[in-house]
Amino acid sequence: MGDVDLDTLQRWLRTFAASVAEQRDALTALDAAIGDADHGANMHRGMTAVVEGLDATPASDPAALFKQAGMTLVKSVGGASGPLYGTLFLRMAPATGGAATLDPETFAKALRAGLEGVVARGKAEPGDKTMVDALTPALDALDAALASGRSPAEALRAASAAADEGRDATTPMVARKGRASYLGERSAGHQDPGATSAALLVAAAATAVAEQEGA
Amino acid sequence: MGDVDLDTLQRWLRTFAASVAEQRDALTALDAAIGDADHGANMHRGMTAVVEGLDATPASDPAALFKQAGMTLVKSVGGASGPLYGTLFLRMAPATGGAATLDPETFAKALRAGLEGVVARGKAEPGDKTMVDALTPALDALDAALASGRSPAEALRAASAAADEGRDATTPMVARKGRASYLGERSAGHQDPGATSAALLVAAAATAVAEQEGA
Amino acid sequence: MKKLLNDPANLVAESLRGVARAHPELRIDHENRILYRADAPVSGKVGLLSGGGSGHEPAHAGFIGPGMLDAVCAGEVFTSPVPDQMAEATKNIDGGAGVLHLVWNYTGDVMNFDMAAELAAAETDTQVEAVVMNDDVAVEDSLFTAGRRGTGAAIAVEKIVGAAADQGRGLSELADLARRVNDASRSMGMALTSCTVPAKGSPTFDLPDDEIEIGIGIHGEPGRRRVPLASAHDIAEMLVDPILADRDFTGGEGVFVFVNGMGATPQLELYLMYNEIAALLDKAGIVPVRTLVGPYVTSLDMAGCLVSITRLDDDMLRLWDAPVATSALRWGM
Amino acid sequence: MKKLLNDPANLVAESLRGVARAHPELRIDHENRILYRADAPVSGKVGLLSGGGSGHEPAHAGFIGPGMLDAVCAGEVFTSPVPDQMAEATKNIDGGAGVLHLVWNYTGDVMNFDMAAELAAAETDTQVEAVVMNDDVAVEDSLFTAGRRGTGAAIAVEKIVGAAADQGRGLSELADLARRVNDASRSMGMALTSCTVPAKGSPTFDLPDDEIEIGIGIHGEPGRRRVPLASAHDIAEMLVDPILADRDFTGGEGVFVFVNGMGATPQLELYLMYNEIAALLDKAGIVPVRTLVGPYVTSLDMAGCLVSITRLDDDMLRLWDAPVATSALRWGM
Ligand SMILES: Nc1ncnc2c1ncn2[C@@H]1O[C@H](COP(=O)(O)OP(=O)(O)O)[C@@H](O)[C@H]1O
Ligand SMILES: Nc1ncnc2c1ncn2[C@@H]1O[C@H](COP(=O)(O)OP(=O)(O)O)[C@@H](O)[C@H]1O
Ligand SMILES: [Mg+2]
Ligand SMILES: [Mg+2]
Ligand SMILES: [Mg+2]
Ligand SMILES: [Mg+2]
Repeated sequence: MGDVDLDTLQRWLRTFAASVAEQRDALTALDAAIGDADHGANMHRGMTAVVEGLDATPASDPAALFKQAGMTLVKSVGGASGPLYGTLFLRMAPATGGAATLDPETFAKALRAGLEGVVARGKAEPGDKTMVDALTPALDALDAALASGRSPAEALRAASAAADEGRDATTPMVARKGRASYLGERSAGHQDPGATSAALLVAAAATAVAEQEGA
Repeated sequence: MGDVDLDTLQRWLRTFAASVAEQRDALTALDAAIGDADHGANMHRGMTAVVEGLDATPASDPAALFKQAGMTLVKSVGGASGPLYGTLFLRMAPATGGAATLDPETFAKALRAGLEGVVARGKAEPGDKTMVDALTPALDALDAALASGRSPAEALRAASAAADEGRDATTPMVARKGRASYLGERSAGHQDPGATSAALLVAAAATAVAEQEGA
Repeated sequence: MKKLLNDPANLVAESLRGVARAHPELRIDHENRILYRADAPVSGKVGLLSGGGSGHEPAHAGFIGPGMLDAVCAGEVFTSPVPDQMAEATKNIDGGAGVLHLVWNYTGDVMNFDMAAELAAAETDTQVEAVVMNDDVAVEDSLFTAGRRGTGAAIAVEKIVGAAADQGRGLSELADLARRVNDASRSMGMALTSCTVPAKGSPTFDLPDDEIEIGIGIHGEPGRRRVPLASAHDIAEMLVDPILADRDFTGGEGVFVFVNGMGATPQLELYLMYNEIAALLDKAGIVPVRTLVGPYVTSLDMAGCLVSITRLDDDMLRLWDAPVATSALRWGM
Repeated sequence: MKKLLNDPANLVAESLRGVARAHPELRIDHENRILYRADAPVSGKVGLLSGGGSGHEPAHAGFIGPGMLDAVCAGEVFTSPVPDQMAEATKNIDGGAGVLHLVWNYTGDVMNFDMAAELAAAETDTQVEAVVMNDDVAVEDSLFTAGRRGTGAAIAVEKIVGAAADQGRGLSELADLARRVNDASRSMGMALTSCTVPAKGSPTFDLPDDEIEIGIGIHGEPGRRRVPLASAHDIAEMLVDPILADRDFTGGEGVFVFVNGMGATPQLELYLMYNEIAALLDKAGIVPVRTLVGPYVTSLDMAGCLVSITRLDDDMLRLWDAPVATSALRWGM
């Protein structure tokens, strides 16, 4: 049960980019219902730029990779998701401590720092019907699984399942943050687009790490 | 076989107003196809005003009646049909020679003067796909029927049939006057709205005069 | 039909009430539906009168004010106003130097303005001249029809002649100038969708989702032909090519380009269209020196655009730049 | 979807090219999508920066110029611009007196402007203040949400603060003024139809022919509630009542009333709406002293309107009347 290596982290981002591309219209459709119909386009624009960045200038270590991804997202997305996803990665960078590969606990700690960045930036609490509602249970599950000795791949699979549950749990919620909050009670009954893309992010990590373990 | 009296002429206008009200949407639909979708509203506005004028200040003789109707149409309709229908009635007024009732030939002569006014104002020739294409055959038929000794009611029935035929004949025509001319060849295949309202005008005369004869 | 209105029959009257409340710089005769600049008649100045059907806002009332029109007659939606209105307005804007009627070439408008001129001649000694604006190249065999429609050129004519009137030029000189600006202008429009006339309550024409109308006018009438939906680049060609084929626009001081929104088309798209149009003009060696992009001569809620190009001589260019103060066009004061 | 465009992905970029061609009085940084008044930075003057997603034209670029904004950052359609753009613009409009960010209150805009201010603070010694505009009364429990949206009040804030900046007032005084104008403003909007975001290609929401959305924002998002289609009179009440319930608008120098078209609604209807609105204000003893009616803060091709009311004190009124020269608002120069 080794460290998560740079290649895997890059594959994480590429996998995320691919699922965003695939789910682009679905994400936009979710945002049309309770927002302004751009979440798919936003995430797709951002992750396309991130992948282009990876192709052009491969990062030298995880911190550089996260910083590059975060800066690219901040620079290219805009809207709410740009600063939030951007901050998530920007905050992960220092949390790696400059390591060349990330042991599972460090990876989880970095993700947690990222989530804290999202919360600091967006002030959302669990239950506000945002990406935080997918990320929080995911990172809790990750920590718990690692603590109970599961492999990184297993732990991330648990995290991904928790993210999916968290995402699904946003449906009945009344939004209190972001654009959906303007709808008041009418926001209930719709799945949150940001929680949906966040679940894709966790799923992509599970896939990438499983590939490394499998290899 | 008496003269057409003032009452009958008033009934003519009221009958015309009633059929315009009934056919309003149909006239507008015809105008939508090759024009700007207002002919029904235009004619309805005008004839409503004419009837209100009759109610408020009944005319003293046919000339006054026609003048009042013509002025009201010019004042209240606008567009192409306002000046044209207005001119038709305005030109009928002097052609009555101030008579208190109109013998059939004078009525026909007045209508002919009206048509000449329409042509002088609008410069349309037969075949241009306008109201002239209903009015010209109608007045020719009227003259011919009167010349062959038919009663005013019979003659106007013939005129009305000819107006209907003239109206129908506008369908294949390519418009060369009015708004429909902008469509070029695309105007073919649609019945002209003004020819349609003009046929209603002639039909209303036939009805009103038949009522007088029947009475 | 979804519109902000009470009874379609009162739309124009109620809207004019709103204009009156919002624009104290106008004087409005509600009975006759005439809008005047508040200080009309301007003594010694030729009075400029235009007007037409409603539904083209900000045309026509948006062009009343110093440096442009003195009065406008408002008709029903898409229906020319009537001679009485025009004659009354003519009387009230005659500052002693006569009145120029700037008439958009539509059968109804021309006939009603003709009758108004006859009325004015019979009732007053106001000198009246009329210039008919007919810039629309979509009407091809214009000699055997009602002629070309007046569309976008009116902006250039009314602005330029308005400035010249302010300078104190005389009636026949202004009429001449109006004719020259009109002659120097050509326009062509297209629709993505039909408009809905409130009194009718449904779209004037049906247009499938993958087709557009080329060569439309400004009254929701169908165009000259229907073609498949195309890119902005191709649509720009369909509009600009016939304009350039019809007249030489090189030389002089360059051209004024007007990209008019038909009502429902966002400015984002209009500027993108202007980018395509300007590229085509570049290629043809034509130099845009003044531009106007926006919804100025609308056709209710129609989506689409109309391109109008005017070749400017130095007099016209100076007059275009002269101060104007209307609700739709305003600079220099 | 029927729109005048080539590839939706290039819409904003291509439209900015058109803006550049049409407006030589602007300087455009196409790479960063920043529009500047050509003479920025104005030495000694506080620089005013705003911006937001595209699709609201003429907002925001239509408000750049003497007497109003110094620069605007353009985002993708309905998507806030990014911090780099804002930081770059901030640097380039600092005439030595600092820069005021006028931020429309949306989560994305606020966060991006926050990050821009952090960037600017890290990279330059430009003094930056930010004021968030949040006038939309449709958001009721604004303390427990993202807060009220910035909608129509921006026009009053940007115009008034723009004039004050021209007078040479300082950064914190201007920030204060901006907050006061914002506090003095309330808005409420409604939609007859959804808009269509080009990248999505179909309407953001479905609205049956006999229903309307009340309490919408300017991004095509659905509103607070859906009600049956109503008369202009009743709709005016649905918009004005919550505005008046939220704040006292009597006294002072009277109010500025802004009737904004959402994009596809003809001005004929907007003026009719204003007639209804003004009647309601009359009844409430509120006196409109300035009005603006037209499509200024649009939501692409959405049909509907937004009403915004600002209570003016004498300073604000004088500043509103001061000269301004932008493509969308222009008077006095
Ligand atoms: N304050 C916030 N904190 C955390 N997440 C947020 C916040 N505001 C919005 N979001 C997330 O952002 C998503 C919307 O992103 P996007 O549509 O790209 O941006 P915008 O709302 O600016 O159009 C929402 O579904 C939600 O999950
Ligand atoms: N020059 C003309 N001469 C005779 N009739 C004409 C002429 N131009 C138009 N018309 C008639 O007017 C009708 C249209 O009237 P209407 O729709 O009320 O006016 P507008 O075309 O101004 O909207 C046409 O159908 C045609 O019959
Ligand atoms: Mg969104
Ligand atoms: Mg018509
Ligand atoms: Mg008409
Ligand atoms: Mg957005």
